[in-house]
Amino acid sequence: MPVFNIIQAVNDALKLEMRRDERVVVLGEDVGKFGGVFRATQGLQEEFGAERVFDTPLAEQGIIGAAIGMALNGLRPVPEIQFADFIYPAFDQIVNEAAKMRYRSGGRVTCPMVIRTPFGGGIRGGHYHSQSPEAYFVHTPGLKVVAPSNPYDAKGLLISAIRDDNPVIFMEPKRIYRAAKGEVPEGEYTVELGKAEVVRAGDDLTLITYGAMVPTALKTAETAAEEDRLSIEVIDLRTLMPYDLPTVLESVRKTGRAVIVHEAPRTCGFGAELAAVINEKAMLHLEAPVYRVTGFDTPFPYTLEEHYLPNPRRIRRAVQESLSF
Amino acid sequence: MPVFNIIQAVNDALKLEMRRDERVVVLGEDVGKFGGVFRATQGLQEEFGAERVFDTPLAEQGIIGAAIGMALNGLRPVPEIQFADFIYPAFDQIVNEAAKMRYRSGGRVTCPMVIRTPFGGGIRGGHYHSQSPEAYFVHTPGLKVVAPSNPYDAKGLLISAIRDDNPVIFMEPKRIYRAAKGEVPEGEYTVELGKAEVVRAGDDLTLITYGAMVPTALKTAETAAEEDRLSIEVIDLRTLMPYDLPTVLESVRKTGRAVIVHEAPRTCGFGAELAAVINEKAMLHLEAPVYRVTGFDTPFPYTLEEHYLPNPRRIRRAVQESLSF
Amino acid sequence: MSQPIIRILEPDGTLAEGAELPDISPKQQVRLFRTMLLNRRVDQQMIRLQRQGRIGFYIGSIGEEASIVGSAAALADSDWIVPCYRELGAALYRGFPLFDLFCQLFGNARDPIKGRQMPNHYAIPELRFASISSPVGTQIPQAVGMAMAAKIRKVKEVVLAYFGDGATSQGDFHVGANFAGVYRAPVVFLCRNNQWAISVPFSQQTASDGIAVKAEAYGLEGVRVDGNDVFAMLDQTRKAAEKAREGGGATLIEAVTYRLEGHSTSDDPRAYRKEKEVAYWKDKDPLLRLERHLIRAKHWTEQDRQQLDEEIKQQIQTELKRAERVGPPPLESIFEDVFDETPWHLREQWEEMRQLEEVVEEKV
Amino acid sequence: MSQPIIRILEPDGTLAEGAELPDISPKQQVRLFRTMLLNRRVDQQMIRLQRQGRIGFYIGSIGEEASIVGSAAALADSDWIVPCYRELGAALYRGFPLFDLFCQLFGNARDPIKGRQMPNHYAIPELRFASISSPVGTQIPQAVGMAMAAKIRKVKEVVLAYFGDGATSQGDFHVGANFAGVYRAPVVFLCRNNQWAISVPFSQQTASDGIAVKAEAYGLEGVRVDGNDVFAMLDQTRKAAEKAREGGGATLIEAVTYRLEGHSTSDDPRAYRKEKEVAYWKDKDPLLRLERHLIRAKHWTEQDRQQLDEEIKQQIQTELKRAERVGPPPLESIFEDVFDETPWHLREQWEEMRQLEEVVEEKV
Ligand SMILES: Cc1ncc(C[n+]2csc(CCOP(=O)(O)OP(=O)(O)O)c2C)c(N)n1
Ligand SMILES: Cc1ncc(C[n+]2csc(CCOP(=O)(O)OP(=O)(O)O)c2C)c(N)n1
Ligand SMILES: [Mg+2]
Ligand SMILES: [Mg+2]
Repeated sequence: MPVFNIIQAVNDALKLEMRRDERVVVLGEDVGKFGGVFRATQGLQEEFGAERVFDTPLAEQGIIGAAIGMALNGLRPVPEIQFADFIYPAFDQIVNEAAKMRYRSGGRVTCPMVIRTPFGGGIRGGHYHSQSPEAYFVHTPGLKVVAPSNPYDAKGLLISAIRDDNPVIFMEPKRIYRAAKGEVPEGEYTVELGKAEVVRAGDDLTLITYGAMVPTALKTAETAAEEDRLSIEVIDLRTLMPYDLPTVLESVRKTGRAVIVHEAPRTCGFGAELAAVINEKAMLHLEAPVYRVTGFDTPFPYTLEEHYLPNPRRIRRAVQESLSF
Repeated sequence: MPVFNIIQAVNDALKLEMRRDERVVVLGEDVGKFGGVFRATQGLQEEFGAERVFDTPLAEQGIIGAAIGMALNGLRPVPEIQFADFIYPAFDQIVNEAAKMRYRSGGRVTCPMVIRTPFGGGIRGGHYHSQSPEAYFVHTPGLKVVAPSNPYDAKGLLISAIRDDNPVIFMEPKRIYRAAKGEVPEGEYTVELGKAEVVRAGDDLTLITYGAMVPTALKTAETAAEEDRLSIEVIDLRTLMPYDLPTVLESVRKTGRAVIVHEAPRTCGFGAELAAVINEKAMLHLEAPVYRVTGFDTPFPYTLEEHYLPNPRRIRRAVQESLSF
Repeated sequence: MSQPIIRILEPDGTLAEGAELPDISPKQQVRLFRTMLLNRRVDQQMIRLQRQGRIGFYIGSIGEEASIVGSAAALADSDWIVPCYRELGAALYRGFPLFDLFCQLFGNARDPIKGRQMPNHYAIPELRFASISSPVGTQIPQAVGMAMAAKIRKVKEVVLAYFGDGATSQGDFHVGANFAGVYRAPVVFLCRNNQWAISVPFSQQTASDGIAVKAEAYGLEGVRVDGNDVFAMLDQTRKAAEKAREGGGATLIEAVTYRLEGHSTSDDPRAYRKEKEVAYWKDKDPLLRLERHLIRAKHWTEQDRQQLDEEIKQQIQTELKRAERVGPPPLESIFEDVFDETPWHLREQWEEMRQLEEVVEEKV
Repeated sequence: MSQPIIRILEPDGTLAEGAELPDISPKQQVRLFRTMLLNRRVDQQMIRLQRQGRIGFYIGSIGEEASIVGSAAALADSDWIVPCYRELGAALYRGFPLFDLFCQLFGNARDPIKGRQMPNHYAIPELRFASISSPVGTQIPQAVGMAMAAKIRKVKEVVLAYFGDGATSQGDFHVGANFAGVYRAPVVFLCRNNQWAISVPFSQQTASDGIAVKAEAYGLEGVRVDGNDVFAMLDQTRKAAEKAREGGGATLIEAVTYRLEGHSTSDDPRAYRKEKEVAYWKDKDPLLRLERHLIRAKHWTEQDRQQLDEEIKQQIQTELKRAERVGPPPLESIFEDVFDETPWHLREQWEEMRQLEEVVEEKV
């Protein structure tokens, strides 16, 4: 099996789906001839032509507005927003239009599209090349939200997202775009949306995370095992909406302890929902409060980003608090 | 003391602050000669002239973008967004610009402004005249978020917001714009931002809410007292960011039970944060999980809105669940 | 500087000098009038209904019928209509059943969109009439995307996008028009410049000299048309649609017209505009103008008119009766259509509600 | 159709026919050149620094100096400059200290914005130079609002807003320009049309014939200027600024220029454009053009140039050394300036971090 990084996996998924389904088109800033500032669409214009893979003017609200129209008229657009930090000019088109199209039309009009966008920090991108806006979209009924953490899932989830009949926000963990490498089967395969994966089994505590924080959580679990003989289970959610509650509850009921890790600011982040639901549904199994290790409630800093981002040290501290509660 | 409804209280606050501080200007769609579609700015243009109270072209991103510029150049703009449902075209200006201006400039540039907008359902407004987007803003570092529930607070909080040096999202509960009447002192007074109010004392359970759900929560508490001799404490948060954690914790530690009520969809709503924090900080005092009675995770419906919105019956059921846990 | 206003019929129904009628049969001409009158009568009747509290809200197009019906009549049935919220006339021209309309206004169980949206926000995909949204301007880039899709799919569909003068101030208008120019999308932009955006007059909306001049900013053609002249609207929209269909790109049509009534039933225009202005435009009523022409041309008589009035009255009464009898949508419908399949959290929320259902039912 | 390009100096430094120099002293002319050369040298040196990994990122303006310095020189010190991210020349013209710049690029403890943003995103309120943001176009309506505020406060400030050709595609450009027209705001829009938006050529950005023609859509005046001609930029910006100051409203200036280097240090332009095109524009280098004029006019000599090169080199070295020595900002600074006062939840989060601090410190 070839070893791909996440960029290559995304690129492969796009190629395969474009070959399989001529309704799939790719648009966005610099995605055409240049192949995207992260090269995720490299080679697509050569293979599929400028009618199906094209650059757009610099206007996110135009990219998404036009993509919605394409979805309404027989295509399956896969627009790219160059950085998740730049998705907000399209926020109205996403939350008021794409998300509500099916519902507001009584189910008679659908809007199948996948908005690809790199998210998260760790690349010295400061305020505007580091954000993790997933909670905005999870809070918006009508959108699916996906966030892979490795090449295998990135390819399988993107193929599923493109075949899905709902608008999907596909958030790519840019910090590990190239760092995360792994074997990726050739040809088509899908990873089901809405299913989490237990990426490490354990009995003492459950770490719940997604995206670029998965390797960080795993590293923490490993050192905790070596240094303190702790048995930590790590769940990679993979899909944030709809998220895989059964897998989360099963694990937490087993371990009795949960720590949630994400890069986004804490207040009203996705971790808040997970903590609230776990407490609602598994309170009697909890031996400690559900803790959150997250980005701070500040804009994303530049120089000190490594202190802003959750790191093994901060996660370990939360684990300790939970265990010593 | 005169008896005002919320519209009149807001109007009074704007008048007083405009008299007191010539830097205060009001702008928005239909706010000038017409006095606003809800009449909240009625009479302002007559008194202060079209230079300080003016209609704008139909462009929320322009209204907020221009208001930010005004704040950067010596004014204290109070833009109105006609319905909170229409705030999204300005989302980028609000979350990427206004919210981050102070931080990104090392504290050297500030952006004092108050974005007034009516929010919430109950007026048969369907998808686009009923939304409660507060969680988007609470999740965005750098914004204060205020949501009064009565005329006295509306006036005092709006005056505080206008005098505050941070960008404030001031969310007005339009369902009770006219229905909520109360005595409002003449002349200036302030209600401090960040302070909740215990609007009904009780020992058995704490209802935590804000905006138009406060009267609903109170009604529930009253009937629960009459019918079941239940003693329910009701907290009106008034400010959502920064919110008044001490008041919340004190109450929950006392009652051991909490139910959160809001109109916005449940998943990643503000109730998720409250539930998460209460569990983090008061777990050992909890005799039951923190329950949430909220709008459903769907777009806001038209015909069936009274079933979508939390009502005393639904709140009572959650109270029962908590008590019988 | 501002462009001349293209006109074919004078207010008195005579041919404007140098102008000639577009290629349209007497039967077609009558169909235009019948649709416009139906549009007018439905609006008037629904405004009454709202006053009686039988529907919650209504937004009509009295005074703007020619700009809407005339442009819609220029399309092939395979072309798309992407409306704002005031284009009932275009839907009626395509045969939107009054029963469906009324059920939507009541938001009842037979409402094709399941009572989900406010009155006037229907969606008629079977007539290639897009889903109506409230946010002003959002449909514009979507219409362009639909046109881009037609081009990519190599089908010769044209997309007609309606919006108001206020909508041209939105970012969505700008990005939509710019995309249309860059991709030579087969779209026709139809701006109903009815002079007002609720209480904001056109002079406060933009400093440009009309709307049509904005076309050049996008490399598009812009034309200014008398929006109360149904033939001029038909003719110019046909030219724009054919140009688009043949790959000539988009046109921005400014229909100069006027909103004779309030913005909606929630509005009282006397608070912000002069009766004189309204009276001036009443004289330019598009229905009068067309009917004068039809009578002069002997395609139409007083009698035909009385018959038609009666017919429409009956039709409205009958369909209204049927629609008003229908009950509300089932509670479970709240949880449908958020996604193609209902995920666990919505099924759970429905369960919560179902348990209260019987109690709740009586409240409906 | 497209507008003529206004030029005063030909590429060879001679006066364009029929043109005359703006009113500007020899001393001033030399100041323009000194600023442009400083801008060029800083850019070149910082690009090297980035390649050496001493700074994380850099975005320069090589080839566009005349459009930036010439326009900035047209303002009074009391006027506002609202930049995009490529207008270092405007800041240097106003006396932005290299030490502050370098500290910002390092994001160190002496960085005036506390290491909060990426390189090139400084804020210099004391020089009336606005805070720089990454999102393209957001500064445009803000600049208009600043100009509206000046008008409301009855101070005669003018606001100069910079942006690129790509930014004109954003909704923010549209709403900003439209507001400027409606309120006759004292703002000057300066679009550096450098032909590229990263890899997207101007021909794909819009179908309009240049940028200046977009002005009419907003009732504004639009002019097209040779952006590599510092005198033409100075002259046209002066005219626009004075017009704005006197209540004549806004002007959209299109500076026709070219981005000679990559978009930023993250970009490799060879992937999307031809060397021939770059070479064509290298011949039009704005610094050569101005220097040829200065020498011909006897305001400047080869010697002066050697001296200046040496001077700048020293200055950059000295300030760079000083700046590079400074350590990172204190951890606590992460939690400052979110609000005027730090609320409980941020104090709590700082506490969390403080407890780990000493461990963390070594990692810095
Ligand atoms: C984004 C947004 N902002 C505000 C509103 C409230 N609103 C509804 S219609 C309208 C005026 C629209 O004017 P115009 O575009 O000229 O269309 P017209 O109603 O005159 O046909 C406004 C401000 C809205 N629906 N959407
Ligand atoms: C809203 C937004 N979208 C995308 C980007 C990524 N980006 C940064 S600069 C740039 C191109 C800008 O081109 P132009 O406006 O012509 O300015 P130039 O860089 O050529 O001076 C893009 C796409 C961004 N910063 N902001
Ligand atoms: Mg209008
Ligand atoms: Mg450019």
